[in-house]
Amino acid sequence: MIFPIDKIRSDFPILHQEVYNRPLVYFDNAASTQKPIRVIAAIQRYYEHDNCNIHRGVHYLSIKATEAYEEARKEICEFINAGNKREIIFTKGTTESLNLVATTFGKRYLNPGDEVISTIMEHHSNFVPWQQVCLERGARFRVAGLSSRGELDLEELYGMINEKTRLIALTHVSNVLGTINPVKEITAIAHQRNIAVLVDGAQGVSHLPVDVRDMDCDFYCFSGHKMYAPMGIGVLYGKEKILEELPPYQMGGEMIKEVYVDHTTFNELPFKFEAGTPNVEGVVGLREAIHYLNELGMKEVASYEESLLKYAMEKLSGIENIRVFGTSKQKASLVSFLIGNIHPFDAGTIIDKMGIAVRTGHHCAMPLMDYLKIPGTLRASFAFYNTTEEIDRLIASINKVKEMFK
Amino acid sequence: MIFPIDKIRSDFPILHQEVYNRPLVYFDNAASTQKPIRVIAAIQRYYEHDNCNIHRGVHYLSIKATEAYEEARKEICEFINAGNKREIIFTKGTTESLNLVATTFGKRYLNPGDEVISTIMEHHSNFVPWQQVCLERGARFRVAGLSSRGELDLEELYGMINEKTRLIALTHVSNVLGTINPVKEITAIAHQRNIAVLVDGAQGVSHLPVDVRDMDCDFYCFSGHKMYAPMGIGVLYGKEKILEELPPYQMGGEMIKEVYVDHTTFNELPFKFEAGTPNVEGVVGLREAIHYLNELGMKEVASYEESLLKYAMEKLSGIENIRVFGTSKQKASLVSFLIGNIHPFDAGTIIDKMGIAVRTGHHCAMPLMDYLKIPGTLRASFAFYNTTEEIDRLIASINKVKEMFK
Amino acid sequence: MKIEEIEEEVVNEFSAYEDWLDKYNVIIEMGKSLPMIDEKYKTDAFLITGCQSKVWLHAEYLDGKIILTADSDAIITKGIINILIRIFSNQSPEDILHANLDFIDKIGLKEHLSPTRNNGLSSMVKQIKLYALAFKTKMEQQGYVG
Amino acid sequence: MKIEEIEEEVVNEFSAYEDWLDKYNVIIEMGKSLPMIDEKYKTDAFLITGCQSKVWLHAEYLDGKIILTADSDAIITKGIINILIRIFSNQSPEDILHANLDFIDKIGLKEHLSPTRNNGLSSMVKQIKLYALAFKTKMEQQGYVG
Ligand SMILES: Cc1ncc(COP(=O)(O)O)c(C=O)c1O
Ligand SMILES: Cc1ncc(COP(=O)(O)O)c(C=O)c1O
Repeated sequence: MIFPIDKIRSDFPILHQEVYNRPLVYFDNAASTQKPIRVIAAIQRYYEHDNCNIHRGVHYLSIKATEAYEEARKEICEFINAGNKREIIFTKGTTESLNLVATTFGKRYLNPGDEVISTIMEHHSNFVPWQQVCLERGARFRVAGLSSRGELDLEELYGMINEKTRLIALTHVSNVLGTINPVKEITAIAHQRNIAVLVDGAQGVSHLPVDVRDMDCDFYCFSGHKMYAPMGIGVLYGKEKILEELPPYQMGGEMIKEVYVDHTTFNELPFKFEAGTPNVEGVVGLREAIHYLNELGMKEVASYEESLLKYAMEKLSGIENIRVFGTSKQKASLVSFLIGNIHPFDAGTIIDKMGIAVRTGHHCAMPLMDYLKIPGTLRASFAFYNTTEEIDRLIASINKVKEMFK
Repeated sequence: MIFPIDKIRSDFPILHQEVYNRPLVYFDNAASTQKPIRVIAAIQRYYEHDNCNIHRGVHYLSIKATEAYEEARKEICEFINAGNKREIIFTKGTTESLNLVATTFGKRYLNPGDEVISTIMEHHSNFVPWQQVCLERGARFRVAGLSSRGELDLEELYGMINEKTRLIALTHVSNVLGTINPVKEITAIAHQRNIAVLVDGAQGVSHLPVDVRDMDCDFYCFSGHKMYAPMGIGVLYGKEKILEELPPYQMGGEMIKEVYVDHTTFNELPFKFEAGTPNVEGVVGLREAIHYLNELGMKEVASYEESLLKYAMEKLSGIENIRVFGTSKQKASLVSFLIGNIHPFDAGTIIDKMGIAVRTGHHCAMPLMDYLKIPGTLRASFAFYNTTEEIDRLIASINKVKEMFK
Repeated sequence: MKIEEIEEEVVNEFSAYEDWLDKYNVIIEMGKSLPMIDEKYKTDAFLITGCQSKVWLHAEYLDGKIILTADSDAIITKGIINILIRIFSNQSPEDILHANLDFIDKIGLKEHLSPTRNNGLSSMVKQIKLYALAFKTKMEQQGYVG
Repeated sequence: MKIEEIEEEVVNEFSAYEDWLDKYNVIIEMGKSLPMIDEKYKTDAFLITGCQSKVWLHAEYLDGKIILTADSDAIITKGIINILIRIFSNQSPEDILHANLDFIDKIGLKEHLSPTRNNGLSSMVKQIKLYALAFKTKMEQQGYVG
């Protein structure tokens, strides 16, 4: 099948603009993706026809909004092949999903001397919550390193597992290196020792077909805004059995069953973890984004993005003095690099002036930067609406940077 | 000035529809308000032109989105007359704002034997977080009662204050009774004893001009979706001095300064409390809603809504066997009532079928329902786009209910 | 009568009414005539949670059929319960388990009974199906044992 | 020269360039020619946090004027620092405190220096103003004391 790239690009109004008198090239997709027109239209439709607070209402709009919300939960359940709707918790984003698990898992399971293992390639959002909850509870926070290609050092990781290990928190896909981690294999090994596994799916779910039951992880977290859906909405998938065991996180709203002056009883899953008025708009938008992705086909998306990656890697390797970070065999569609000794801020500023949006800096992964002994990188992260012509423009801009800072 | 109600109604597309073959009357504004077209258009514009992740980016879109976000913070600061931008924290809603304070204030200030005072008229979101944090930390949770009009029993409240009291958490406006609490007076008395005051402004900020510096409270919390802005966005106002003292809440993203393997340092206010990718869309929408409200004028809004309340109270008092809950002299624009012995669910279902959206049930205030010894109420809550003609239709529907359940 | 037949009957009865209020007048009448539950079952043990109104439901097994009785503190709820009892009471666990629920849509009560709502009467339908499953399992086990 | 005069000079210099890349070529040249900071000040104590690149800034008070020196690990940052130093160094605390910052907009560097961004070079402008305030306060106090 030929990927209908022209049609797809026409679905994203934001792409068709000039910045600094040059056509925009948007290569900051790992930070946040753009929204297809049908997602924007779904938000508009929602506010013009159906908007209301949900669940407890008996009137027409409330019922309509509740149905849209719960229907979306069902479709997200199918999208990642979760076991049932009770396993899908709506949050405001990956960071909240991760904090929810770290806090409640910590309260329930982490005692002094226990251990949590993470990796040096984590985004701060899957690193600091575990580091802090371990500090708070007297547990030990351990961090596995990498091989030279930027792959997880599995030997080191497995060597850290012992009878005190309670949980392994790791990312599905590194937002800096692009590395796709063997989460299924790691989960299988962890489960032999009764260790829970949390997968940060922020960079996974938008680029790869995800099947949480096949992966068998206990938790999987992701954000709407990184998968073509609105901001302010995210998902926590958790196995029903373990979610049942965890105490509630935030209090108020639908998560309550009965409130008395001296005590409170809590609602069932998934509501137990959804405090306050939910972001129905966000959920409606997320559902529309999933429809869109399903129509494209996640396999087609993944293979088109892989072709972009291959093209970019080839072109970059043709430029002298480029250092690419992350050359894992299993790699998602992004490239982190440095141009000679030019500071990433210098390079990024000029590339921006050529109309190309790349991200520069530590990418919320300071421990990784320290590990690699670099101040930061330039990162171009691709989505299925990007093209090889755009990559050519990036290559040209890199050459321009080299010339300007000669 | 005559309130330009026709013009205003035309700003809200959702109001112009039929449900069950009858024109919609939307009286569920205390649950969530509708959005003016310019808020919807601002969202659309944002996603079609400016959408991007913010703060750390050096490229054009990221800079544009960051400016919009920080500009909004400034305007919200002005809207409630906060001292400076560092006192404005974006959250996902009132419930999260309240949980943030309960958790971090609890960690920092609540020790065994300490006391927190709340009131029996609180929404669960400002009741359960304090109840639970007190249980967790061995503190005592005390609850002040009401006078017969549904006003706070100030004598009881002040009588509860002692040297162990650390904080008073109370609502600005009751979402069931409409009571406007004398928060300024209560704060003055609490501050004499060095007690912090948190005000739940979910029902305040959309109906009354709010001046947090005049009120002098330490915290003020509210939700965008109840003030004509999108869902999934809320605000926590806190005095800089006390916010500086509190530990961070969620970890990850912009709230971080530096991350090392064994420890982390945190960013300054307000970022210290904003973990994860923020909901820029929500903030942009909230800003637009505030522009809209400023153009209408909050004083004009309040006085128009007061006239609606007066009209509704008069008309209701003309019906036999109506019990109205909440007859405070200072009252926001909503009415909670029961029709004879008819169950609120029965009445609400029929009123809905007549095209009128009212809320039925406990309104997330079960302790108040127990206190009043009722299973729930019907609640009609007004916004400035409602009219006296719509109230006439409500009255007619109540008479119809009485006839059907005779 | 079979479940589908009763369902068809109910759907026909409701099809006579165009306006929602007329429909609800019928439901209210049905609510008034609900065969009440034995007072001793109106306890928390028989309460179905998550409804806007209280619902007590009792089931027993008699000669291969499930007998349902129920009550509520709201009349419309009672009316809807009445319809459910008319359809599901006095049927075999097997038939209840396999019953298709299209009639709910057809008489326009989806808003009360839709499984996507967690606070509706849907909990009651779920509870009826759970009872059916429980009795079926119990009978099969007794079958094995002897 | 007065602050406003230097600002005008800078604005004029930049007005010659239409294209962004030409502008940045000038900034890069300026970055290369920045009078460097004394190595002993390149420590964390003089580091301005929140920037994408590292910035060290040192200020001292001499004959009623503030003397600024600075450095960065990025060249564009150095270029911008150079502009700021040209404008603010060798000026009185008073003048620095009252300086209007419109020139930032005019030369199109708002994206780097806008106070609404918390990660930009804006921290540097803030820091310069803080130094000015500190020196001014100190001088006033010394004035009082003797
Ligand atoms: C791997 C990874 N984890 C977590 C996050 C945090 O996601 P969010 O900011 O949407 O909460 C991100 C993105 O910023 C990420 O790339
Ligand atoms: C008084 C009061 N407090 C708190 C809340 C909770 O607000 P939210 O659900 O937007 O978090 C509400 C509304 O539901 C309310 O009326």
